Amino acid sequence: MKLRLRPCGNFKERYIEELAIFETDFGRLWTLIGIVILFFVIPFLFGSYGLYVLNHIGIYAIAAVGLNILIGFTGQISLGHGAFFGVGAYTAAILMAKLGVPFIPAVILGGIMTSIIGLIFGIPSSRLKHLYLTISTLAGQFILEYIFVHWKSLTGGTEGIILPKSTILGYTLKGDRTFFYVIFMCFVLFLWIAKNIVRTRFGRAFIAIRDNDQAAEGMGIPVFRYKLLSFGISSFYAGFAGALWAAYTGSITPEPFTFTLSIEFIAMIIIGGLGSITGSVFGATFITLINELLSQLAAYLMNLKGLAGVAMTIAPLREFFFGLIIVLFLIFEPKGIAEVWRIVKSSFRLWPFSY
Amino acid sequence: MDFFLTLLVQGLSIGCLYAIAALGFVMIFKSSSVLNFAHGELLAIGAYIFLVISVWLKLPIYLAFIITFVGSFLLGFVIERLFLRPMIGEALIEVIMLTVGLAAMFKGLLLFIFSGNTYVYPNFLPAGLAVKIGSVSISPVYTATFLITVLFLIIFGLFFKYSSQGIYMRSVADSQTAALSLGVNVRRVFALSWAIASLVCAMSGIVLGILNGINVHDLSKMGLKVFPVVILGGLESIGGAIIGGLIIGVIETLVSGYFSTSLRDVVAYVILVIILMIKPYGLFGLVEIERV
Amino acid sequence: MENNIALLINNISVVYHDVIQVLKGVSLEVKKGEIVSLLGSNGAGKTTTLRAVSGLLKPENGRVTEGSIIFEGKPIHNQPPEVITRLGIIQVLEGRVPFKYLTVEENLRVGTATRWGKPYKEDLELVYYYFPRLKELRNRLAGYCSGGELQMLVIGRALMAHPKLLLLDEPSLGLAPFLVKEIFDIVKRINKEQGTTIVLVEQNANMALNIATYGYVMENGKIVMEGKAQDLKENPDVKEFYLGTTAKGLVKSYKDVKAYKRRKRWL
Amino acid sequence: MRAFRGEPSIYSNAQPAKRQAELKIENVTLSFGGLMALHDVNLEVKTGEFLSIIGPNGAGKTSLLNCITGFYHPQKGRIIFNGEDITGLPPHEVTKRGIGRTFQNIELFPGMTVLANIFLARHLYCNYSFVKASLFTRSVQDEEVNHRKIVEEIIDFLEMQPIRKKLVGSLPYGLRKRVELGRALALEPKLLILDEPFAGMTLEEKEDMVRFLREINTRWNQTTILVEHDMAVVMSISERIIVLNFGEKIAEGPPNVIKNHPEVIKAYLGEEA
Repeated sequence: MKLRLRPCGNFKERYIEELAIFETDFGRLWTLIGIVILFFVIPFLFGSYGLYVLNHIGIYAIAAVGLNILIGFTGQISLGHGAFFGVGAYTAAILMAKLGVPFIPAVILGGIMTSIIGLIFGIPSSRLKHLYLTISTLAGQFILEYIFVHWKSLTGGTEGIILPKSTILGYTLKGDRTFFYVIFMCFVLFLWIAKNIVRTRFGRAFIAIRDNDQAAEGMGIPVFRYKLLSFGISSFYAGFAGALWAAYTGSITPEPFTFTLSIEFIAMIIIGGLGSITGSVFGATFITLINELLSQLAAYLMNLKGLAGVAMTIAPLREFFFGLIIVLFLIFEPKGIAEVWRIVKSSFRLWPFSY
Repeated sequence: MDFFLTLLVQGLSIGCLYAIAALGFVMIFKSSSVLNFAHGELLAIGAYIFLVISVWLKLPIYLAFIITFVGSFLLGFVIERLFLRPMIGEALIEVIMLTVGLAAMFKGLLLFIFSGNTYVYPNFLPAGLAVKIGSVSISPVYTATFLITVLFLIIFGLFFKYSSQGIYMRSVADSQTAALSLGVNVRRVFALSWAIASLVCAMSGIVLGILNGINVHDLSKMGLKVFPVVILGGLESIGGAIIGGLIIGVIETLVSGYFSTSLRDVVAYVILVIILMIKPYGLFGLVEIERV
Repeated sequence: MENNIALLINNISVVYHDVIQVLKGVSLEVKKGEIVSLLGSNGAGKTTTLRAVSGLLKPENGRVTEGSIIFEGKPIHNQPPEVITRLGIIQVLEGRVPFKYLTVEENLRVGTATRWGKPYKEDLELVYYYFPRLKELRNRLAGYCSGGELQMLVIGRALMAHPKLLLLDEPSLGLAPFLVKEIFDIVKRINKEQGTTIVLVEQNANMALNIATYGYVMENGKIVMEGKAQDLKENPDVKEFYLGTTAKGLVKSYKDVKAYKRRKRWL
Repeated sequence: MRAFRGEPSIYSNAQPAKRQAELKIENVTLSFGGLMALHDVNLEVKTGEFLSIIGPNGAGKTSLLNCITGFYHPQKGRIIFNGEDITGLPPHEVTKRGIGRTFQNIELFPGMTVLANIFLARHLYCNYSFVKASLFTRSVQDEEVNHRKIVEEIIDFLEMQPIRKKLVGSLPYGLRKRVELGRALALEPKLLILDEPFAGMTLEEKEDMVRFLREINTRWNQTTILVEHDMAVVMSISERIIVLNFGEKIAEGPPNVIKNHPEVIKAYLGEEA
């Protein structure tokens, strides 16, 4: 077999070669190496806290990838993804705690349930455009939040639900490392599916709708149906991630699924890069790490004897820095980490000859 | 019947508050099509400046007003210059996201300085503003709110319809390149609209503060409350913001009066979705002109 | 003699996004009170030249990297549009960009931006004098006007700014033949009666050379030919490639278009 | 025999039966808020015909095209395509039935390359399911490759090879019009509708365009409706011309009749044409 390297021009002889995700065998190789490292090295490098953070990154990345399909590819801004994440979490929790449904079907049903809810909230997109649609998804967020808190018989209100231990075929999932494998297997699968969706006719139709919906309609694309599909896919991703999260944390309350979480998801994909699947992963990593870092810092200061008094007042600065980082990022690298990554990659490829 | 009337008056008064809170928001949207997520924080900043000057520094009220207005006008200018100007030419969603970042920054700072406590202003409104219609009495705060709302409605209506600067602002929102080609100073338009918006926010923040006390969390929540109000009326319409405010104010009060208070916060959004499905550009918004 | 020159473009190069070079040493000269037309195929750099003069390169991430643009003795290259428009240079954009949500009259009022605070009523009357149709439409939203009306509107809007130099980009685009004629007549009248210097970029070379006094032909970011409008009209190459008249002077028909592409000699 | 230049297989291999395009417009009336855009317009197009529609700006030409393609829905009248009433259908359904179009103000997807723009039009012919697509199975790959080949043929045919990978947003006006034509061709339309495809082009580019249009019309019997202002082009390539003014049809006939029609000269061409 001939090893494919990056050519200095376009020498592809068959169109199939252009369809490949990776242009060179090196790309494929690196991905393979990456996956090996991900599953065989990383779980043993980190302690329980490190894995806890990684697991969160994996879960958020799944949700962010889904959201990027909706916002970055289809151009429909949703401010309700925090609540969608919650719908998945609640569905899984209710199924597992009240009906004794096993882990796998519960998580999948969590995704499906959310995607139904997502479709319902996507219906206004038939008539609403741009910011009007955005605000109607904001309405969705608040309506769902209200339901989480007030439908006590189902959701347990503010007290929430405690989930039983998750089991797969009789094997009980416990500990961060086991969950790491479950989460990251889903992560790899969902990433691959997302890549496939965006490089086939569905992805092309999404981009067409984003760029010019009138022309898309004229090219025979049923715009509304595709918008709904996009809502469905992205809310499935969010719900699935939410369900994983619920199973992982073991108990849920309405508290995390607020508007702030929606905003954090959007921050992830914008910082990662709109319309970039890999970017969403970077974004999820970045935001999760920042969040952890800032709260660790606050906790650390809180524990220092002399500073305990001051620490309480320093806590709000966490929010300040979070905002500041987003602002700085947008001002200095509005195309997101994906763009930085692209530049790094291409300069590495051409090194030592820039240009 | 009396109960209903009381609720109605109360609802209308709250509606006026929403309306006045929405004005600054519409101002920014009309000139740059940006949804400002930091709106609630701008309200809060205005309210706190006034608090510091009138209560902590104990300066006379009229001076406090003047300083607050000048200060927030400048603040709007600075915000535009520091944060929004570098974003000219970027996609709208990124600019909107930037205001989200700003919101977090301001909220963090305000909490850091003032913490989450609630403060109150001294009562300085003249008692003569109290009005009694039949069995329903209206407190001075509401009368003042109503008067200010009407005043702003007239000023802004005239400004956007007839003044050159107002027309330039609308032209920039419509097409930046065309506006540039005719020599409209786009940067100045943006700066001015943020400055004016910030001033209006300070006004609204003070009014809200008089009524409910000043609390960072409450005021920043108010920033989100503004969304259904302006969308209901139609994003570009000042009159729409006021009517949207009144509708939502009345319905909220009626719902919490007759059903339950917990429904209060969510009912605005339910109404919003229903109305948008019937009128996709709000009650008074510009219908998008699309030609193929 | 020097004072007679309104605009002097001196060997300019323009680069977009720091990499794509569009103009490679373009020089041209426009005398006060004349109409100069700029011909050439799509992508030759005509619009870019206009943008370089009006300062609208910046928002498109373009820059004049070499050479200079002198307007009435002052260098103006790489100045922001707010500054350039205040000197009296107004560009009418290609493809007619109206403010869709403003009425016709409000659109015209935006034209007064360079003279903010000065009375504008008389200017409105002047525009209505040239374009009586606009007066009938004054309260209609521009988004609902037809192509011809919009073209009148955008030229009228530029007139409101009292331009000394008017840059017109493809005024005839997508207009019916009689409207094209009407628009060009008005442009000619504006030039005569107001003494406005005009640079005209146009695909309809016939019309453009009819009203112009001098013409330039651009290809691939360079000026490849220039001369008096009359002379250009007689030039066989211009005739063949831009005017579409055959040697006999008849309007060309596309009946005998060959199955292969002809090439210009100077490419 | 292969031509010296790209010959799209969607044309050269197409069955004549598949190219049938009979359009009948009966008494179509359209008004916007009191403004009459079209008034009682009748027209007929036969398979293989090249019909042009001319008229002053605002005469209703584009409105008529929009009625045919489903962007507007006329208040009165019927539009019948190949025996089927398509009057109330949404645009994507009309496209599915074999009517492809270009737009007056160029409605491309600026964020995509030329290739991707044209590829998008193949959407109608991508038959794989969502599940298969998300797993990117072998059959999906084969189909994609197939479409890619067709797209490349169209690019070859329209002589756009050098700009295949360029973003459409960065192209000059005349080339964008050509990309739009390519995109419409990729739809394999039975009826091709072109809205001012010659606007903003130089003579040379117009010649190219005429060449393409004539080739698909004469060699492959492509039924075409053209709206255009350039009289020289219209007169030399159309078989039949329809003149609209103020939403009404004022004349119809072959080019030489239209050229000398007094009403047409008065309303459209100006005194001296």
